[in-house]
Amino acid sequence: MPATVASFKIDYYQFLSPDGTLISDDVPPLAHDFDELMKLYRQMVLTRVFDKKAVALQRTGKLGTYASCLGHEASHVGVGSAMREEDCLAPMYREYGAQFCRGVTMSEVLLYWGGDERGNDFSGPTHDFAWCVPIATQCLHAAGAAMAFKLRGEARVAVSIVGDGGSSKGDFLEAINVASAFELPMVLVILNNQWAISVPRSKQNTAKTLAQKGIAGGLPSIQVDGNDLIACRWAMENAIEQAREGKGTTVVELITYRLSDHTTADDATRYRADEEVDSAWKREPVSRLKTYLSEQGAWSDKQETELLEDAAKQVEKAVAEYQAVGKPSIESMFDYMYGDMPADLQAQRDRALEELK
Amino acid sequence: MPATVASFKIDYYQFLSPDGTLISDDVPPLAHDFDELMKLYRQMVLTRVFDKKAVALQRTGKLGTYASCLGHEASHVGVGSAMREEDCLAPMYREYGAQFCRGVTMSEVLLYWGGDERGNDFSGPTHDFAWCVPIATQCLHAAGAAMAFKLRGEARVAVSIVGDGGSSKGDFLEAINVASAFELPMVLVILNNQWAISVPRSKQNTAKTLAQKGIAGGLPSIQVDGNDLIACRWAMENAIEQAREGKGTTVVELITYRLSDHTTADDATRYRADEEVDSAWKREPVSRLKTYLSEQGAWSDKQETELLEDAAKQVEKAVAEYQAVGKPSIESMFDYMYGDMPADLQAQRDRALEELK
Amino acid sequence: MASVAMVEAVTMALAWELTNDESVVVLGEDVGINGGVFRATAGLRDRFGDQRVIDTPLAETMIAGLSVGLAVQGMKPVAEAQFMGFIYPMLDHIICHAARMRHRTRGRLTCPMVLRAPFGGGIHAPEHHSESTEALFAHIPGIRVVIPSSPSRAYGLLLAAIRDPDPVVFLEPKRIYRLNKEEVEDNGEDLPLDVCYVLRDGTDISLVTWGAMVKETLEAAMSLEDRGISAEVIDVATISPLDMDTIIESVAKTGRCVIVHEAARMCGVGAEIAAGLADAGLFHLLAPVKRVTGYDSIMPLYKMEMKYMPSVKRILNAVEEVMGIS
Amino acid sequence: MASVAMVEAVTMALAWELTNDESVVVLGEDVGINGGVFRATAGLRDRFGDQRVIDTPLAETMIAGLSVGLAVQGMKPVAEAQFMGFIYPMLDHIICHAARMRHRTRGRLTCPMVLRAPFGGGIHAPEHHSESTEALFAHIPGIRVVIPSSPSRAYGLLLAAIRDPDPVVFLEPKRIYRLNKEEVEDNGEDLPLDVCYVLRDGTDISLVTWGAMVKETLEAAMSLEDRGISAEVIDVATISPLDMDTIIESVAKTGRCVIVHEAARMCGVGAEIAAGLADAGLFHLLAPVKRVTGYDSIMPLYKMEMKYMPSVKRILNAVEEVMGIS
Ligand SMILES: Cc1ncc(C[n+]2csc(CCOP(=O)(O)OP(=O)(O)O)c2C)c(N)n1
Ligand SMILES: Cc1ncc(C[n+]2csc(CCOP(=O)(O)OP(=O)(O)O)c2C)c(N)n1
Ligand SMILES: [Mg+2]
Ligand SMILES: [Mg+2]
Repeated sequence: MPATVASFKIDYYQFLSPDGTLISDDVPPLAHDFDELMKLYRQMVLTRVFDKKAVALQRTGKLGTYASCLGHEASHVGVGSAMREEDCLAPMYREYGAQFCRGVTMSEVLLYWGGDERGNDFSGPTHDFAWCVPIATQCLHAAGAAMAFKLRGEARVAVSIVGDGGSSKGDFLEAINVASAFELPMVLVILNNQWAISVPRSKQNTAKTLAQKGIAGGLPSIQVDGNDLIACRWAMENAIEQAREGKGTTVVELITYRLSDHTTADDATRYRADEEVDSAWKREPVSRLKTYLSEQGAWSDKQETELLEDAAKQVEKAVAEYQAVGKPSIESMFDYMYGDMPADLQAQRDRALEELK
Repeated sequence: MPATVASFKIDYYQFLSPDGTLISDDVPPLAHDFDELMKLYRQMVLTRVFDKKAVALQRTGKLGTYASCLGHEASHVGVGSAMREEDCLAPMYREYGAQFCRGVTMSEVLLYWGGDERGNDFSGPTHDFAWCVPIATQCLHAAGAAMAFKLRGEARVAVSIVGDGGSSKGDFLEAINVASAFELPMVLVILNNQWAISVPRSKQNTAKTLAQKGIAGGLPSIQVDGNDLIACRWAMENAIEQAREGKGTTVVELITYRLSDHTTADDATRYRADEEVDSAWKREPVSRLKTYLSEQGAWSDKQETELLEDAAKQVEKAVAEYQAVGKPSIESMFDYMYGDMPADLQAQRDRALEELK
Repeated sequence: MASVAMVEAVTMALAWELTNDESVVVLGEDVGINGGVFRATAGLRDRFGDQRVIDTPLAETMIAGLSVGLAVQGMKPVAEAQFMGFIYPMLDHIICHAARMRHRTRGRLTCPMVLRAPFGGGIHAPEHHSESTEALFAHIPGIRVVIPSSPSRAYGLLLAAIRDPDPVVFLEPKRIYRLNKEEVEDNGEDLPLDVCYVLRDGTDISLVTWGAMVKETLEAAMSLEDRGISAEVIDVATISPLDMDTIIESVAKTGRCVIVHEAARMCGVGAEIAAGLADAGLFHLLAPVKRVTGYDSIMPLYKMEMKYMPSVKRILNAVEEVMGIS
Repeated sequence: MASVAMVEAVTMALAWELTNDESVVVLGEDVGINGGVFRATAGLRDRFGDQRVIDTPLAETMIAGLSVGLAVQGMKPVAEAQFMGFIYPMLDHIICHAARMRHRTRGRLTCPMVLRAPFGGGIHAPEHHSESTEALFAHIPGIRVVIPSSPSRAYGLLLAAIRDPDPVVFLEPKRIYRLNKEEVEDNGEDLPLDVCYVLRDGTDISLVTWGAMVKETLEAAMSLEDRGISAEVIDVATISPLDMDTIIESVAKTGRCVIVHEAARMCGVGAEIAAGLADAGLFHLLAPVKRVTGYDSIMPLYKMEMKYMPSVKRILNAVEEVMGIS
């Protein structure tokens, strides 16, 4: 007879069902805090309106390759709104919804995908990490940030977001391990949108959940309906609170769906069935929350119309800002390489200024 | 109320208690197969006698830095004896006990630590991987081997061994994930000897077990008393059988103790207490099995004396072989770089032959 | 005979080897049903099945380590790094294992694998999608580094890379993946892995380059011709091992050399070529060896990427310096 | 003033910065209670506590990524790779993040970290413990690469590396860790990160080297002196950015240059130096620039390692060729 020395479970959290009704009465206060919910709903809609526009800009040649966040709005806003200003976000490349909550501007997102490093010079929390294209590496940067906060005795929390694909990468897995070793004030979010470009979740591994990767480090690990804003926000608040109180890192798997192509350079019809996408639309987060708010009499068609108009205006303004930004200077290819520019690079800079004008 | 979507447990297996008595009647047949047990005991003793000699050779300047396997004998022989010839072992650098079972010779071990690549030209299964110093990388090589076997439809199993320290590294964690993704015929052994040079197990992470890292991939994962030969052999046989039958990869954490310094270049007294080592000696595998066999009347002092004499002879023979091997040739620095030697390297080789004689 | 673009020639070569060598497997992220983000493996999964053309989990270290294990155990993995910017987690297995397996074991084990990666800038791609760090691989003994610059060379060199008994890093200049088509006979004939290609004979100066920069370099040579300057153009193609003989032979004739590459200058492959000239080629040199390269700064996002990369103008400026004209 | 070996000078510099800059943390495998496998961090944990001198789990990628995060968020991590042979899993974070953070964010975020690693052969160590791959780092824009070759330079350069606002890879030639002692004043004075050191003036030939090879090179210079040949010896010390001016100045005087390094020749840092001479230094050159280096093969296990590494004899042979004597 073997002795069982450890046992674990993964719980799944959902409060708002796809049809926009509460699943039970056992819900967090947020479910009845309509002012707050409306604020968050506005963020979700703004994110979606922005995203639609960004794709349109790319299609018309006014923007480079762009990674849409269509369908991720509840997950993004849940993460972004649960964080404090002084906390630190280490995003991947499509978490605009979370970043807008933090203060990153829409024109900064456009600048980045418009091929301009100035997009990474966030107005938002200036300590937040830049967009991170090398998959999963941001998880270790968040761990380093969390360690800095812990070493300095600051009550701050680092949050990183990785995808279902990224959760296969050593960086994420080593982040879980070091979070465990140093009991870091961190939250490791797995944004499981079911696809890594053309590779479905089922091909990343055959485990039942991605959240259970946290068990490797003995970390509290949960699964959440990533299209349920109430659940996302609630789960992130708890996880961040735990971290702030010195209880270490939580792994939160947010289950959502990438309703768009991977990026504007991708064509998802090559590798996934329309039926799958259609059924995913039935679970999407924005209309779900809208239905709930409307049913509760907390949201009217008039408000919706106003919101959409207002969002459109804000987006137009951001696009104008973006388009008003000129080409970077030749100097900018050199001036941010080092705090003290080496003589040889200075010489290359001088020559470039001659040759490239 | 959250819904529990997955639950897991880690079981611990031990049959032979430190005092050499069976813990219960519920034991595998091996526990009463004394012929087999004596064979395995001889392997363990031979390994220990060899190890002692190798350390002595280093101390007297006849061998380079050497990594002792003192205390690992049950784990090593458990792994090595459970494998078939056609299976494939991806060792780290101190699994001599397992490798001797496979056919690697003692003089090859000495050659390798004696600074001679010829030590890696195993007489043993010529498909086994070489010693692997970059920690944990061998786990992915085993995964590749397992994939080759699976793609070719061969009923072969790859076994890799990683340490408690190495289990923190992405290579091992990614191996778990890919083992899950492709359901590879593999066994991932964690040889937890409590120390990674000066870093104790407790600093690698704060999880209860290392075995639970396998849960990240949804792999069957167990903990085993690595000083109990019966348990080690039994667990490995099961895991290998599962793999051979197409049931995928098992993670097996063998819990033992590094009774020696990390290597002959290390001084463990700098970082660990004598008491810890003393108490570890009370659980060590060789005398444990000997006690059991003696109590069962299956082993006599006379047999012990003969075994020790015979082992000493074999080791002396191996040392003589090792010392009879001459210095590698200048050519050997070049001739194994490529199947077709590039012209420029040929020129470097020609010049070396002139300059270095 | 089919007229194909370079990326199609890559697919052709892969298909040939998948057909004729059952130990060949193609693996990587999105190489299967999606046919690769550049379509380099388009259709291969349908033709050869998902046991030969394999989508892996997203983990580059794993892809490299898995390939080493596959190769050592008798398969011929052709792994893809989706972009060179994501190849770095693979370096440990390439440097410590792929490059050493034969040497380490005195030939008992070998590692015949190919690591393919699209590289270079100029396609308005996002951050990290425009790297040219071939020099990192060229410094590693035990592997080969190959860079085609035309459909026919892509076909013949990739066949040779897959058939080579040792690890080959095969870098595909994605900017010219579809630049122009060429008649390539799908006859399974490979090309040698240790010779440069003289693309254009000349007598006044040797222009040495590889990859996508062959385009700008040939354009520069053309405009030099209009000015009565005869430039020889060499496509190095096989970066490592490096065929210095062909280059020195050329410089023996011209006495002048300008090296062009996209990668940063400091310790780039251009340095090795110039160093070879400073040694065995010194007494042929009538003028300093100039390098026209990416700057020793980060490849910018796309608004500025063409400013970072060598242009025809910059090549001509260097030639003028070397020729002492202007 | 203390007479210390190079490894002790490293410890001194770490202690100084730990004392004077509370944002400095030392981290790595076995750097704590064990004081590092070469004792470079000996005693630091006891003096500064385990919140300043931190043993990490065994995961190099993590150590690098963690250090990037620490540095970006206001700490000054001094991370150790236990041996250069184990540094490769760190490359991704060094290349993609440490080197780019400032550029990527237009200066909003910076990454002032130091990555220390003992490197080089000659101590009869096991496999992978004798690497010299500084060229891989020298090719990466945005970082500095520094290699001391004496206790005082180790002290001053490491202080400068820790104080530098950007990432520095600090490679310590372990073969000479304890070779000879030197009086080093523990006064916190750093050295510039962009100048070579002329260790010995000469008029007939310039010998350019760094790290442990400074020893053999100086020995060669000595024996040349006995034969009436005056060799100038330069310790490059700051590999990247590279101070070509000092080297060219020297060659302008001597007209001849032999470069000596332990690393493989192909695309080694010696190539960059020779390339610089083939360009700005060409008209000073009276003879081919020779490189005496490790072979383009794997550093052998210890029975043969001294055969692999440049010897005084091999340096002298090259000098004779260059001087046209023998
Ligand atoms: C290390 C690395 N490998 C490959 C890529 C190319 N790539 C960009 S996004 C992507 C898929 C990521 O999927 P996932 O992690 O699920 O995130 P998602 O895009 O779905 O949000 C890949 C393979 C990359 N950016 N970095
Ligand atoms: C990638 C890598 N990092 C560091 C080292 C140096 N090193 C050699 S053994 C060792 C500790 C390994 O501990 P563990 O994995 O527990 O195996 P054990 O030695 O205890 O058998 C370290 C850090 C290495 N060989 N490889
Ligand atoms: Mg995804
Ligand atoms: Mg251990």
